[in-house]
Amino acid sequence: MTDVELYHNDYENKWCPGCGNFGILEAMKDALAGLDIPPSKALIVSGIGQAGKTPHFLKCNFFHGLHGRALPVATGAKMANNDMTVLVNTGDGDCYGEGGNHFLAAVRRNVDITALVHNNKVYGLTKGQASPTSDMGMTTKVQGKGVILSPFDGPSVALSLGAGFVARGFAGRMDHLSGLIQAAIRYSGFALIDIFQPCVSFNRRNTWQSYNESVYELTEENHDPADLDAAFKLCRQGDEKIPIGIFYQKETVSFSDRIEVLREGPLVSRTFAPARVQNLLNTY
Amino acid sequence: MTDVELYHNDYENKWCPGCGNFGILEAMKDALAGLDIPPSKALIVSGIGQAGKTPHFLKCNFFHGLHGRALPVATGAKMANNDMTVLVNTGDGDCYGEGGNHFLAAVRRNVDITALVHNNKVYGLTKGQASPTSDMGMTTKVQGKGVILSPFDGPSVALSLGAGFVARGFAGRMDHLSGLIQAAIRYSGFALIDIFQPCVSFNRRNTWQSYNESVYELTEENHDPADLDAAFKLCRQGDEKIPIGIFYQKETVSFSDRIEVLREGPLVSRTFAPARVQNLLNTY
Amino acid sequence: MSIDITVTVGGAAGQGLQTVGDLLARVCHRAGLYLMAINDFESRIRGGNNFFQIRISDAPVNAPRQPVDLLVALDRRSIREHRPRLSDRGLIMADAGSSNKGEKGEMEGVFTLPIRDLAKEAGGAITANTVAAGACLAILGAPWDLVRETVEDFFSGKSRKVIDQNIAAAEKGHEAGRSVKFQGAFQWPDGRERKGRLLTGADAAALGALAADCRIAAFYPMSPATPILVSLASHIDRFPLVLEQAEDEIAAVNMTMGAAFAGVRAFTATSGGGFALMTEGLGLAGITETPIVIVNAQRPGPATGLPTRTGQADLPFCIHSPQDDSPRFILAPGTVEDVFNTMVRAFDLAWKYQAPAIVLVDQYLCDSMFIALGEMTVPESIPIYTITDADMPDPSAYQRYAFTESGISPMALPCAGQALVKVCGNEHRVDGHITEDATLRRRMVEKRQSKIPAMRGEMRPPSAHHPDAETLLVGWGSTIGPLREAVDMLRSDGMDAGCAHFTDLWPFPAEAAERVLKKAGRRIMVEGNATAQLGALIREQTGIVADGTVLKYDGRPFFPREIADAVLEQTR
Amino acid sequence: MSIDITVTVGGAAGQGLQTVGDLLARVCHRAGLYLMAINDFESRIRGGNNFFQIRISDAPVNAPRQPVDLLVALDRRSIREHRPRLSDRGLIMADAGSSNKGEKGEMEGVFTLPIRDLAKEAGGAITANTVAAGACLAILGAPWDLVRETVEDFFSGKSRKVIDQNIAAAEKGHEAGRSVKFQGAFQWPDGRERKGRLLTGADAAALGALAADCRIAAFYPMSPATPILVSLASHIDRFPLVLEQAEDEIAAVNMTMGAAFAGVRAFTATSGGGFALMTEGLGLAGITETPIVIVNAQRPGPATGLPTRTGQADLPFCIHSPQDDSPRFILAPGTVEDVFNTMVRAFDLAWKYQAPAIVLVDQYLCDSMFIALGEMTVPESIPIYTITDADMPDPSAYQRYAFTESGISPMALPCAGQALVKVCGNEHRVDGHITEDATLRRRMVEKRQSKIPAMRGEMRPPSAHHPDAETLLVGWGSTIGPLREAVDMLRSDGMDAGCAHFTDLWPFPAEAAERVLKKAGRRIMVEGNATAQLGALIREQTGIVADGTVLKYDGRPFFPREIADAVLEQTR
Ligand SMILES: Cc1ncc(C[n+]2csc(CCOP(=O)(O)OP(=O)(O)O)c2C)c(N)n1
Ligand SMILES: Cc1ncc(C[n+]2csc(CCOP(=O)(O)OP(=O)(O)O)c2C)c(N)n1
Ligand code: SF4
Ligand code: SF4
Ligand SMILES: [Mg+2]
Ligand SMILES: [Mg+2]
Repeated sequence: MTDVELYHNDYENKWCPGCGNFGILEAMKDALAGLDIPPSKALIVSGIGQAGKTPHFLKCNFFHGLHGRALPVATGAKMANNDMTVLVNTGDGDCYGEGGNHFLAAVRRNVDITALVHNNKVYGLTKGQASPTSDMGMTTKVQGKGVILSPFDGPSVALSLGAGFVARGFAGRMDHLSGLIQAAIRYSGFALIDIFQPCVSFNRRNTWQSYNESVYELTEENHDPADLDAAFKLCRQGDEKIPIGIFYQKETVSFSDRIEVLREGPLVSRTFAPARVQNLLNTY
Repeated sequence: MTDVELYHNDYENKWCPGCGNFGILEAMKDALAGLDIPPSKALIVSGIGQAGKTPHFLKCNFFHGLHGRALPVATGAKMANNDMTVLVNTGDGDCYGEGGNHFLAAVRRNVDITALVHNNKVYGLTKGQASPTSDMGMTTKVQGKGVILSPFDGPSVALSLGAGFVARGFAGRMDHLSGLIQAAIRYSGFALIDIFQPCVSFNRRNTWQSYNESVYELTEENHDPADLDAAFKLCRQGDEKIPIGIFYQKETVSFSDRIEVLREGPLVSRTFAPARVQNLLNTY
Repeated sequence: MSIDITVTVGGAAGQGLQTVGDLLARVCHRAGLYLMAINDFESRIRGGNNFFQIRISDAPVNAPRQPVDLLVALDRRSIREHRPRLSDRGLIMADAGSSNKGEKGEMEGVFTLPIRDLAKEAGGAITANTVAAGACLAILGAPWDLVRETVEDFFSGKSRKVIDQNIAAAEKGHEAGRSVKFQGAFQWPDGRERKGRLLTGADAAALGALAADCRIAAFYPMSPATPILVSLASHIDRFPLVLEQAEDEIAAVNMTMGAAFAGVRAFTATSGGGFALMTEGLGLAGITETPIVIVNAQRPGPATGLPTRTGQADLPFCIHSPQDDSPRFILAPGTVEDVFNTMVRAFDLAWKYQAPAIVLVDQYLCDSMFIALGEMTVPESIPIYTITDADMPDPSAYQRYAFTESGISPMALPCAGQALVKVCGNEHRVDGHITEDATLRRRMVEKRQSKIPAMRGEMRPPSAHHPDAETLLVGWGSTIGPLREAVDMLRSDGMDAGCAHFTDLWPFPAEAAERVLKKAGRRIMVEGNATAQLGALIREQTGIVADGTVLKYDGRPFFPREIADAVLEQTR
Repeated sequence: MSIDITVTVGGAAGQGLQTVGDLLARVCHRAGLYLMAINDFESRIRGGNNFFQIRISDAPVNAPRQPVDLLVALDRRSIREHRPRLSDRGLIMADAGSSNKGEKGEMEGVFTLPIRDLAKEAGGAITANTVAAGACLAILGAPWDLVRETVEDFFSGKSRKVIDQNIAAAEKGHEAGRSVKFQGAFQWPDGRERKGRLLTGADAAALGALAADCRIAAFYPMSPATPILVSLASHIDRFPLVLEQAEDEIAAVNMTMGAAFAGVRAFTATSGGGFALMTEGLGLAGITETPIVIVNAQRPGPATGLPTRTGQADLPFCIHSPQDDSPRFILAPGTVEDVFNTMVRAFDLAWKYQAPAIVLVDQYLCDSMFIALGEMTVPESIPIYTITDADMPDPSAYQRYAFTESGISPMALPCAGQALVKVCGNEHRVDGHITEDATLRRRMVEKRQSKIPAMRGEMRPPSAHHPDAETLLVGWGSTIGPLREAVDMLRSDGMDAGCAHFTDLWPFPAEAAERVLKKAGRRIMVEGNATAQLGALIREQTGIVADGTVLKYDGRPFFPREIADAVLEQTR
């Protein structure tokens, strides 16, 4: 096991004190250390938002791109070099709002990526507008009358798209979350972890307290992750009891494994064969 | 009942002979006639693709916009004038591919729109590339090795988003489809009808014959449209038996009905009150 | 101008700088003073270092100054950041609570007050910013009853308890502040006659939209455009108005188009990256001739760039996107009055010519507070540019894209009568159906382009300050305040300087521009971008090559002195 | 040039025009003739009216001609559409089967052959196009064995039965065609020495990408870019190549960026509306200095416009999008050779300068077939512009955005060693972390801009044909063939004409342009857009104002004669 300190970065952290993101950050470090993936072997791709800033706060290779577009960047990078461990840090707005279309495609494409959705049910970085996961009725400075759209639930949608690894975490259960992240990284294919993350600055509904009171961990006794119908039902449970853990897992063949040419090694390591191009050109 | 002939348009139809779209077109006319909605009272919004051309081929008000963007245009139009009956013609690529993010939002927003997804499981107008709904393994000129993404199922995703009206139709059952369209128009809220539509030019898998052999109509006996779990299961049935009909229906409050100011009448009919603006200005 | 004081309030995000700033500005406004204030903040919610800087005067001021006369430091870092800018008469006031930490010598010459302690006494640490505001105002010499009134007013939406706590906090601050001797303190006017209106550019844009009878705004949050929507949202109860947060900017612009097509004035607001996503829709508005208004609130790019800072670097992008040519208006107002009036004009022009209108503002303009002295005219009525069945000989023969001399086809609304309205983003026939015909295509392009001469005719010439000067500074958009003050500085330095400022940028008023620019012996472009974008446009459109440039692209607003100095240096 | 025949094959979509066209072109190529062929089709899959038009010659031809010498009409509408263009020696050949319907007099002078009946005899109605090709070739005088060989070759991927049926069909057509007397028939060369390579612009772009060692192409289908991907897909088995259809264009450009960041040469291809959606990503490539290549295959817009037609109206859009300034290359090749070589250069320049490169082609260039006689150079090796740990004194101190004299920072790859690669679309420090600092921002903008002089140094001057001429036609991109032929026509009409053609457009090679353009007495812009976009750019960059314009924006390609006539008219 790698020393967690190896992931320490001295770039100033810019999150609010008390933010749920700190729990996610620590869980990530713990998970990478636990799996013995040193900083130089992991690539973290992120979008824009508080969640998107995550890779600045741990030591790693990163590509911090556009709002909503982390998944396609990660997909391209993984296509180019499928030896890399690729993680994505994205917000609920980033992933399910601006980036909704890429989320749909990422699940279907089943690229071997671990997607961590920092779900604070609000647009944090832009000062508290509603996000796709905001509760109905939540008021904000622009949603003065309260949110009237029904909330987006990432796990349900992923399941409906045939996802092979769907989990929910909570920023307040670091060890549990680290376990989920490790399972997700080990999973070959697209792995979604939707993580409840309190935003102490803008979300007065979904708080540390409310989550601490309502989350419970899934165990072998209370849930079978091979049962799709049960997984759907977990998503639909109300706010009183919130299950965390792996909702659903099945074996799938990942994107890379479905592409013959990638089985011979990562594209980035292949060599250029000018004669082959010349021969092809000569057929014209 | 209005005369179906009223919807006849003499603009040249540009679909291939034998295309499933003709069935959808006739069902639309029949449904509008059946509900006594004359051409001047309906607005049809469409995207780009063969499906997107639909409003040119019947008499109506229409806005034929960009690839993937029919739903937001329809939403804006309905916000401006919620007295209009608004229908959307969109393709599987248009709605679930380029426009995927708008599809997600439209379901959540629950605007009172009827969305007809002409699902031919292929990109028709651009000559036969795979679409989000294409079967795995289907080969095309660019998917030479066959499709490797798992197919998108509109009804499942809509259900996972909490949709209130989810149906599947088949272009070869005109009367049945007309009934679905009528129910969808009558429904107050976002109504999805995913319509299997044979593409005789580019799809050799999902043919008239295969559908004719496998579709069966849902009835009171074999399905309860109030049962969400059952609805999910209908989506997951294999290709041997394909249910058509209303998968799921529940009462919801539509977008317009959730907005106080719209209850006083459509925005387009309100009057300008300069004094009110002046008063407000004077508070600065 | 006998009063010209700059007060900077610095602190971390989350310390309530905005409240301090608002209180200072409102007190000054209520007293009948003039002011302008900028907001400088990082892209984070807590921590870091932000500041609010207000310039107070007894004469109109429309630009920030760099030297700080009074620094109110809510944290230690603000002392480090701003001390170098302190003026000769400058004073630093900080919280006594923070005086024990920090580098050696850092607190030298800093006057401390027990702000946090006073706040706790008043009703809680949360009122520290009100204590600071009270103290700051006392240091400036503001009378207590004026401060009290303003605080009462400012918190009037809150509970009585909150109001009283804040009044107590302000009072404690005011009492403590009175003991501080500050050379810049001045005699406050008694009259309480407010000069003009106090508002931000974002407020002005929101009010302008309402004055234009806008009823739908579809948007996706993005700095620095969001404050426009926040301002608009605060008025939602008084108007037939729907504000919808879209799933992304693509949806926002397409919703706006749907709304306009159905007959309601609608707009969207965004910033560069969001505007990029809207460009395909902009083209759709172009070919379908749908009257939409887009506010592009500029910030430095490309990509995420500096999300909370200012810049003026989207001009050619707005002119030339998306693919192919299509007419549009581009207007870049300079003052808050201009923002308001330009919004009204933008809607009017869009609907009159059935073409999209883009209003270019920026973070500096949106987030700064100004006193508006000029006219902000609410139209008495909104011209109706659409037709109904009654206006048609035969509604069933209605053709949305009928050829006319002006290029403008009579626009009817869907479901408003018997006329069917058919709109299409493919090239189309006069009836709105798709065409592939070469001749018709040519004619439709020409129809759309034929609106341009009349559109250009609507464009106002650049406004000038000392138009006959030998050296002409040339700018656009939000820089008008700094430009004019720089000109005044240069003139008092003995230079024959003037400036020309463009609000109306497209269709470019080439002749008017040429007339104004040709007169000068030397033209210097002053722009908030790295490549002198307006300079390039002027050369393209008139052949005139600028003789120099003063360019700023660090995300901060222009200060008049720095413009004047750069000009002096270039012309020495 | 003793042979110069234009054959037009017209019919409905779905009648197999493409096959007829391919067969005609291949037979000519195999015979050692020169040719060029355009494809004109509607945005539909069945019905309507399309045509394929091939110009055959014994000397190189690089532009289409308007007069038709032989019209092969697979449907009646083609007779109506194309008869007006028939040359003096022109002949119309149609299917006897269709001769009984249609307007009176329509079949006058039309030679009919029982095409469909012959097809049925040969093996099925589906071979009607092969019958037509055989007949057409016989009418032109092509020997049967040449036709047979070609048909055999063309269908070689199919079953023996299909091959034989088509040979039978071609033979029946050929037999029937031999009875037709056509004034334009000519003696076919015996040599069978192929002149150059036969390929479309789309083929050339795909091959160029492979020659540049491109290993990933992410795309979303859009005419006229799709054929590039189709062509590439047909070679997928021979190369380490992944082709991925993205969910939309935004994903496509971001995938491309991810791939390039991870060290693989990657590109995407799209058309205007798709490019609009990519512009935010283009800015991200700019600020992150990620080497991506984007092919923008132009078609008339805005919005959906004319989806299957041609135009050249995206130049300023590509230069100026998205928000703010950032360096990029823009290259618009004119010939198929140029397309191939430009793709190789675009990748090389993108990686060398760590900046995006845009290749501008159009429907005419992508969908037309040409004979490439010029060099198409496959590089012997691909320069390595990235570094590894071994190149660094201390990999753990690696900084992606280190300041250097050239503005180009050494680029390492993620997960390739100990060096951590940190990339960010916010303004950043040298180590890739976000910064909000004003000075650093300024320096980073200047770092990126500082690459431009060297980038401009890579730009090639416009190529000229009769560079010393009094009247210079000026164009860019795909018009080079028509331009040069128009010059030849004008010169034989007695005018001292020449032309200058730009492939390299950005950073604009202003000095070289000025040198070439200044020499002429009169400059006439010839462009496929409504506003003379290159003309405006030239004025902006050099001050030179064009003296006239020949603009075409109906979606159809330029014909040399129409250019020459327009020039003659303007200069009379
Ligand atoms: C194209 C674009 N649109 C909008 C924005 C502004 N923006 C930045 S972050 C953000 C939302 C952040 O919400 P979320 O993804 O939930 O992240 P959080 O800050 O809550 O972690 C928005 C709208 C942007 N940067 N780019
Ligand atoms: C932004 C953009 N990207 C791509 C296209 C090209 N395009 C037109 S239609 C289409 C797909 C059509 O497929 P679908 O929506 O399934 O409709 P169908 O033709 O099958 O009915 C595409 C990719 C476009 N017009 N605009
Ligand atoms: S605003 Fe909310 S999500 Fe963002 S850092 Fe602060 S607490 Fe966390
Ligand atoms: S291509 Fe397919 S979907 Fe399109 S019109 Fe033809 S049959 Fe119908
Ligand atoms: Mg969030
Ligand atoms: Mg389809």
